[in-house]
Amino acid sequence: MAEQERMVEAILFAASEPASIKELESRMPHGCDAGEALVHLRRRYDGRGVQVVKVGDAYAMRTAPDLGFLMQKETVETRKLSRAAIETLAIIAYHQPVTRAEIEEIRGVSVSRGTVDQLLELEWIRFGRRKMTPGRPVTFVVTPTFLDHFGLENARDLPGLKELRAAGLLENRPPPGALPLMGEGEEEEEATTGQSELFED
Amino acid sequence: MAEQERMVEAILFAASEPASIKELESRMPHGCDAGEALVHLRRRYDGRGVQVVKVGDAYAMRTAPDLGFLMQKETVETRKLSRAAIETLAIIAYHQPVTRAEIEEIRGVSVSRGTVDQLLELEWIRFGRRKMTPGRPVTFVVTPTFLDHFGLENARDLPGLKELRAAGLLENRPPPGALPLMGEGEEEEEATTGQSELFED
Amino acid sequence: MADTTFEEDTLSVTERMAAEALIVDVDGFEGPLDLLLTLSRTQKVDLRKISVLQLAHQYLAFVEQAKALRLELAADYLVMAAWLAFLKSRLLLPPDPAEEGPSGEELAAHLAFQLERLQAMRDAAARLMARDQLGRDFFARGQTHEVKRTRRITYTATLLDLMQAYARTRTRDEFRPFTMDRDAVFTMEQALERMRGLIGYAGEWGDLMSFLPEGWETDPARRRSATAATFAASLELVKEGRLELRQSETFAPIQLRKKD
Repeated sequence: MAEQERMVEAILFAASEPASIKELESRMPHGCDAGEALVHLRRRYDGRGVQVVKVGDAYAMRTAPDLGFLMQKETVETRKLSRAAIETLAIIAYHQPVTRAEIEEIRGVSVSRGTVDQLLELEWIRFGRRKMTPGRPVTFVVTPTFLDHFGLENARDLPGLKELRAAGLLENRPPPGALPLMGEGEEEEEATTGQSELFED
Repeated sequence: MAEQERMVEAILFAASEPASIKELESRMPHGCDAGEALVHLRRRYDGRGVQVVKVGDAYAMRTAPDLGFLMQKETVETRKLSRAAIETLAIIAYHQPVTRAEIEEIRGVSVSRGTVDQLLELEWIRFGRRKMTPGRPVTFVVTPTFLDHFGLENARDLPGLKELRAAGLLENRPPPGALPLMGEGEEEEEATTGQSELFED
Repeated sequence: MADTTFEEDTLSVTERMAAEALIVDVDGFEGPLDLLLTLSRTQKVDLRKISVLQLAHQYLAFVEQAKALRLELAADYLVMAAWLAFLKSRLLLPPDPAEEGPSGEELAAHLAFQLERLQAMRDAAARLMARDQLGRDFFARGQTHEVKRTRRITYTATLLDLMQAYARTRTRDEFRPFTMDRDAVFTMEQALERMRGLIGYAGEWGDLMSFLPEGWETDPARRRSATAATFAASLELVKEGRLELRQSETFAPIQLRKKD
């Protein structure tokens, strides 16, 4: 009987469909008693990670229902933020609170909804209070989650353009006699005023 | 541990592909020791109609080979491999990593594209790293799918491997002087390493 | 690959039968090494004790027979025959101390090694295929449980990314992309457009130089560019069958006129 139990076990394991006792016996050597072998087999798998279950008048092996949670695989993919997203984020961080129109003006291209949505979803930005300008546009500010992710205590800790250049992060030197350097004139002035409002609301 | 054994049992049972310990643990709750659970599980299935087998560094459940006669229904007709393909496969398995030129030198005839393609398609061989010889020729090695198919735990278990090595038949002896046979010169210099590098990377 | 091809033209019946026997045999061989291995079996000894000299004889006799039957043997069989004839002479003649290169014995030993290795690989292949195989002797789970895959995507960026991005946006308009200053270049497209408009009036032979655009005739750089472009455009129009070109001699003015 031990041998017959092994046979039933192998057949049920490899079968793609539940098998009836008749089918089992038709595949086993003549004179086997699949019914009895099944009784033994079911007892053997009692409480195991795999069960012998009856489906209609056929039998099949299935994973134990309480282990169903193992049958999923979670993969975590890490991706780099897109260039548009990181630039938008940078502008928000440096200029907050900042409106969409202002971001677009600085980037020179329109900001897609998807980009803002992505940053909102990451909880790196949130809506700030509305600007007291015509149309009362909504503003964006960075969140504590953002500071946490980038290891900043405060958005004011972000280095200014001058420091970025000193650190070699600006590969390009502007041609002599070109536009006055950005971020050094009123630009930055304004940026600092912006920053002071940080997290006030 | 009994619970972890159940989990490993369920995961391996449900899958047709071998799963590594890392994969098992990634699906089990945090802190589980799939390696230890496997030791218990393998013991439990010892002598049963279904076995826990090791394939490379992964594990799978397979029916016991002595019960193959019950499985006519499940038998998949595999394409008949040509003699050239079988010999090429054996040479790759026993000499890996091996270049095409080395295979040709051993067989004394050129290897047709179709032969290599067929073995690649079966996923029995794959490209290994390049040889550090002039031309940096690509090498072939066998895959875990190959091991799984032939019920090998790893390529060192190939039948007769030790004897062949002891007899010096896995060496790539450079021909004295110039031979009209294939694969000349530099190619062979370092080829003697052969199977010794097996699965080191 | 046994690329051996055989011709059968006007052979007698016995010859034809002999040839057929040979064809059957040769077709089964995968190259000279395979043939040698088969021939060596007739010696009925361990491959390690094989007589390479005798093997060379057998092989050469085989090739002779093929030649007698006017069968065309693939080149590699003939190369091997030549090499074995050389090996035979080395094995038979007393070694010449003045001669360079490996001795006959060394060469013979290597050939024996190759044959032994090929045989060993064939045996290994047979043993491999005789193993229990997945899907034939042992089986995987027939009804696999589908593993649900959930993919979670996290996005990351570093402070450096952030700062570089900011630097990029704030310095973007300080620069204009590098472009060649091309004010002295008259393109072929421009010339073609201009010529298409002008050829309607070129009923008579006229000098190519008279078709240069205004303001491009004096400055040498501009004239050169305009001349080249206009000439290229003219060739294009000739190709289209709308213009004829002529030049009386080398360096003579090039003339053109409309073709009807």
